[in-house]
Amino acid sequence: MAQLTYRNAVARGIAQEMRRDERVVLIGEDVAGAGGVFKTTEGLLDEFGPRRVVDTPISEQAILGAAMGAAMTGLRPVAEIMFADFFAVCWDIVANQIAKTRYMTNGQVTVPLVIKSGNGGSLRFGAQHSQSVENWAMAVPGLKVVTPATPRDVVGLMAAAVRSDDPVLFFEHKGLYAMKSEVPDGEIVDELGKAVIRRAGTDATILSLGLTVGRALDAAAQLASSGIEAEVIDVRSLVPLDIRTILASLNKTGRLFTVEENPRLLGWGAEIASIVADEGFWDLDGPVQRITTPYIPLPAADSLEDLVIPSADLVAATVTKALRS
Amino acid sequence: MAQLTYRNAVARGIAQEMRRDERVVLIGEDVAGAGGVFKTTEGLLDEFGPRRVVDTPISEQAILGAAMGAAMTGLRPVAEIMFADFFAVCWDIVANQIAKTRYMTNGQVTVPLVIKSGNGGSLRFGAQHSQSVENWAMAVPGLKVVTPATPRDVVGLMAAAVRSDDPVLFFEHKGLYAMKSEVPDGEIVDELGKAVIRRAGTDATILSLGLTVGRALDAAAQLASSGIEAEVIDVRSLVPLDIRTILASLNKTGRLFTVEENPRLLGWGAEIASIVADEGFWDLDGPVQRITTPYIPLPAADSLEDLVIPSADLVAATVTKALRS
Amino acid sequence: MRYPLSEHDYGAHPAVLPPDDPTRHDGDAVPLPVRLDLYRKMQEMRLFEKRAYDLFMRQLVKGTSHLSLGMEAIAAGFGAALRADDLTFATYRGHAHTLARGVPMTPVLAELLGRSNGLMGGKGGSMHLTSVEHGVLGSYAIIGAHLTIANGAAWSAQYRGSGQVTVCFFGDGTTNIGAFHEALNYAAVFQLPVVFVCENNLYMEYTPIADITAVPRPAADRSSAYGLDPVAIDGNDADEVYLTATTAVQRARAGGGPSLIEAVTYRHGGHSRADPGKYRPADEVEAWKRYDPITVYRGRLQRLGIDQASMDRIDKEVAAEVDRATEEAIAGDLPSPATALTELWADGGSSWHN
Amino acid sequence: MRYPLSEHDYGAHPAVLPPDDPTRHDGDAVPLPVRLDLYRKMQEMRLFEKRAYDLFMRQLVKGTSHLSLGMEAIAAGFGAALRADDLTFATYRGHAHTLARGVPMTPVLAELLGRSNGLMGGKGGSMHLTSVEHGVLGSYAIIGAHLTIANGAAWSAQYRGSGQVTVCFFGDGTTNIGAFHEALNYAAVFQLPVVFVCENNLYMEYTPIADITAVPRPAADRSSAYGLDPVAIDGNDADEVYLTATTAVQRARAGGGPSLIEAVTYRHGGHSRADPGKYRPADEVEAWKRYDPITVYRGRLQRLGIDQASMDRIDKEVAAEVDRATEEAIAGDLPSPATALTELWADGGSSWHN
Ligand SMILES: Cc1ncc(C[n+]2csc(CCOP(=O)(O)OP(=O)(O)O)c2C)c(N)n1
Ligand SMILES: Cc1ncc(C[n+]2csc(CCOP(=O)(O)OP(=O)(O)O)c2C)c(N)n1
Ligand SMILES: [Mg+2]
Ligand SMILES: [Mg+2]
Repeated sequence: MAQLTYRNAVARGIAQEMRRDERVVLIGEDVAGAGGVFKTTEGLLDEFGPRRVVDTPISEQAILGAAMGAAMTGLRPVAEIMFADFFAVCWDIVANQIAKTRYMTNGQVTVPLVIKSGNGGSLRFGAQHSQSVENWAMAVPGLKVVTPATPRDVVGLMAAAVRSDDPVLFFEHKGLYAMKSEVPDGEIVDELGKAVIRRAGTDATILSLGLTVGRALDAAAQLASSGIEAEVIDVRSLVPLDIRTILASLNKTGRLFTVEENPRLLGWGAEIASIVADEGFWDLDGPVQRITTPYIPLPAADSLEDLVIPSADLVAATVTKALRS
Repeated sequence: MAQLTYRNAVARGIAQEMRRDERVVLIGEDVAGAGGVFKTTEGLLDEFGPRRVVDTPISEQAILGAAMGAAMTGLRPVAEIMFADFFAVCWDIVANQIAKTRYMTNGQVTVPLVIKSGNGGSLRFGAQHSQSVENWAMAVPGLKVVTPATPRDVVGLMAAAVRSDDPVLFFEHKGLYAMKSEVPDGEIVDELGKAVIRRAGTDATILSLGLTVGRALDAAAQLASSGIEAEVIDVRSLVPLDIRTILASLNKTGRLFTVEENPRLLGWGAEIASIVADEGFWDLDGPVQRITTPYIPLPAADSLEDLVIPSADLVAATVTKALRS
Repeated sequence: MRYPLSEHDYGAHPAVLPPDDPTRHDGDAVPLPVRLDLYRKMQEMRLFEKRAYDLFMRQLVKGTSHLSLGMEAIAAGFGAALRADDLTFATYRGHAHTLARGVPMTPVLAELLGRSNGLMGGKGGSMHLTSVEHGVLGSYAIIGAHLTIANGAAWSAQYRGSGQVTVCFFGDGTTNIGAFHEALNYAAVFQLPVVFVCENNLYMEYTPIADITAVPRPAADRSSAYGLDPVAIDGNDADEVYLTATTAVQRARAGGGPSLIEAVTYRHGGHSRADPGKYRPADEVEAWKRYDPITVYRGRLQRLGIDQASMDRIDKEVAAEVDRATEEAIAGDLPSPATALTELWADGGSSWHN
Repeated sequence: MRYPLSEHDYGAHPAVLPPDDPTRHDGDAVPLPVRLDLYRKMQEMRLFEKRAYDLFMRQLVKGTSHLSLGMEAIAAGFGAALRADDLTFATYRGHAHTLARGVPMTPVLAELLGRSNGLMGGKGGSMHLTSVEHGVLGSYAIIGAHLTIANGAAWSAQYRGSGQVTVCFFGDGTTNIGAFHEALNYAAVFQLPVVFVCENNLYMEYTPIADITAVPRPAADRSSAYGLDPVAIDGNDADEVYLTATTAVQRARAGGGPSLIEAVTYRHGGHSRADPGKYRPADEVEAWKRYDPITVYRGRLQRLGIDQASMDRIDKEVAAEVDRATEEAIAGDLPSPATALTELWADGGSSWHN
């Protein structure tokens, strides 16, 4: 058991899979020589050589197209899109090609690839380098979507993603790269589509993802001190979605809150809220409430950015108000 | 008062605004000489000349970039993206540039432009030419999003879009282009952000958009014959969203249904369902239900496509079952 | 500033005419069996697409479809130059390219008709023909993407040491989209075994390519931007195509890297079924219809001593094949409703939750 | 297939060296007042960015920032060639280009510090500097897009008959993205009054441009793909830049259409603040630091008879200006919390519902 940073866990997860399977290759801008601009692929060039770890031009469409074509023909590529905001320059390859080709060809073509990307805010990078865009991917049928919240989960979910025969969008949270915690030794492989209850509780269910997991846990600690026992769920995987864990928790607590980093409209919590308003309706003791970044691009200034991304205080206050009213 | 097709209404709306305002210009692939591949811009080259109505290369990023730069500097461009699926090839310009620039510059820059696009299925064009992607746009702060369901609304909403100082994504439904109905003579200008009650009712609220408006109305007619009076709302504008009309209707009926053409996950109805599960919670007499295209790309075969896009029958059956249970 | 439609009325641009000597390649070193095969293949494409058009008019083919009538020499010439396990990527205008690889007519036609015996069970349609078994790695309907995907297949072939070459077809209009540029640079940087084939039929949809392109030859005049040799050929002469293809494919297979080939051709009909193609100067259309690749080739075979009767026999065999395919396709069942929800995921289903 | 890192170790690629004769442009026809202005401007950029770096180290500048230390001659040379109402588009590496248009230092620095007196009230940050009042139509942080947006500004200027010229700066790495290609073709087709300036500093982020580009000169070797003349200049010589800029801008203004200029230069530091720039051969870094545009220019002015004292005076004035801006920026308030929710829409707010 070693302490590992979230960023080093990315490289460890990829290395674990590259050792196991020669078909796994890595491409992206500055992923090889430089070890990634976020240092998430450090050491991989040294261990696996320039044939398996490849630096590319600034050509996101070409990168993902190459990954797709290779996946269609026997490789299992991991491709990096440096900042998740840049999915917008290659969205056609993701949403129209990678996501749809298996279906359109009635299963003739399999596209086993992983697209890893630095997602999310809190680093004062401004509106074009801070977005949380898991919800973009969730809206497109044919993409699996995961966001690990801990170094251990980075390894386990990366392994699951690489082993998946379907395309997986792997959203690393830039604000968590420096996070360090225990990661068990040996091979770690998770299953896609499983949420994890990070803290058990009886009074309210709080759903969280990526950066907001820690904030939800902090909020739950605050709430506990005022007598509210919140259950905090780390959703981990948006597609497939672990509805059962969520509905079971709601059944116990009667109240649902989502803590989303994405801006309000059609954030991932909207889908879950709509599911719960249908399938969990009779379990609900009160309104479903979503705590999200407001409907704005992210401002660059630290003071403003801190204001708008949901904080533990905001979560605690929202839950308290809802449960006390 | 003349009968006008939806497709001709597009040209009429644009012409109305081009006559009024010299700053309004139109660009896109085959929009000038050919009058548009869907014939939505027929006659505009003849009336306004090659300086104001411009055919472009197949370069969607260049088209929208040109529209944006022109909008920043005094013009009011209307740009066409032929099929809404192609937003994926220029999503960076839409989501990262057009949507964010005013905010990032703290209001220094205004981006008054309209992007018109043929959206939606039912024409057997297959997975890459049939998507309903209003939800992609709704998720990005900074874009106004409208979808007219009638020829009259095409004119009124186009005028509103052109006159808006904010960027507007104008989703024309390809399946409605041939629809013909009465359009009043003279200038028509709507307001963005207003839903319309297309049929009043007391037992259930059905939200619809674009192609699904007609289907919801057909369903309501079926329901009426079995004693259920459904209120059908044409949402028209996703951003801004007319929550008041929706909540007022729910307050009357106690039940909410959405009829969405987009695939299930994070369709526009998810946001509305989540709003209603919060702000309308105490008005709800039962679960909120979303009727959507399943979570799949659209199949090409007519028999399959007809199965998966929500039909009037499916809507009627869903509402009946929900209200009778 | 320049507005093309200020310089000429719509449809009144200068005509671009075909070569005038169809005998130029009579003496080329193409073996006769290959030539007979090229002829047969072109007829297959021609008669198949004519039938598809008829079925369209009879409303049996729904949606849209894009024919390459008049452009057959390119798909045929490349098809003949490939190894069975080579990989091809086509566009929405991909019927010919699919047949060129040996995919039988019935499943292709059945796919156009949306039947369960279609190549993709009706889920893909005319614009997305794919037959992995024949190395047809798909037809792509959004301009540009498949050039980048072709690179991936080429990379994989190289990585796996399979010796496969990838060929990617696309149109003149496609040379102006971003993905073209990214794909070409990427292929050149990594020296991928891929051949890019620009089928320059002089028009994007309804706009002459010259009006919206900065250079006269949309592909060949861009080659040097990727360190590649400029290659522009007569796309209506199957021998010129075949020989060019053979050279480029061999080069790629031998590790010589990518090529970009511009094959100039013309479509006889409109862009898609709805289009009468009125935006083209009449003399241009006429000249190109005269310079029909099948006419050119039939003339050549005749000059090389093949008698009319043998060629007629081929035509008849192909016509019979098309008839049979038509019957089989029409006889196909509609896809079972359940298939609408299958094959999104590798597990065969489309579930998004537990 | 070719893998650049099989051919050389990371950071061990062949060095690209600067020109060795800094006197070449001594005799150019650049008026002395312009030259003195160029010198002052370069010093402003230099000292401003050095200060920004210090403030970064003092953790007053948050997030990231990208300096163009060593690249000042380009922004300065173009700045001097422009009319006050001309329009410029820059990248995340845009401090110099913003100052070049006459934007005062205080709001720029305050923006880096996230203060309410920042150019955009703290909402944009270092990567998005914009001052419409000065014709600075923005700094864009996602590679490629702004080339297409610059076209729009050029189109609008032409349409409105304003006579404005648009200049768009970008890096060598940017020439490999799709939007570059679309923008260049579009500008050439419509003959827009726009000047594209590729600041070739030999590296994208941490990868040498030669490793991932199909041609040696990433911009100039692509010009012919757009029917443009190849232009590659010494980007560290402010006079060469100024004269080239003047010609291109005049041409655009006179209706002569777009240009693409590759200005070769070097950044003294890393790509962004976090980067020590270790992937560059030591001799290359050393040679370029010696061929510093300010050193080159100071040498020239001296040879042209300007005494050290006058230049020192300029340096001092600029240093004082930077000090003042620093004080004013640091004294700025934090943005009022309410501003986080303003200016999404033209009505000043960010509401999405009634
Ligand atoms: C990104 C994108 N933009 C626009 C279209 C619509 N479209 C389909 S075919 C076509 C013309 C393509 O022209 P070309 O590349 O010359 O091929 P051709 O049809 O002539 O074979 C266009 C514009 C598309 N499919 N994808
Ligand atoms: C579409 C996109 N891909 C990647 C990046 C990340 N990125 C930022 S700067 C940069 C290098 C750009 O190189 P170049 O164009 O040479 O400009 P320079 O930084 O050298 O001035 C990269 C890859 C980005 N901002 N946008
Ligand atoms: Mg064409
Ligand atoms: Mg650079």
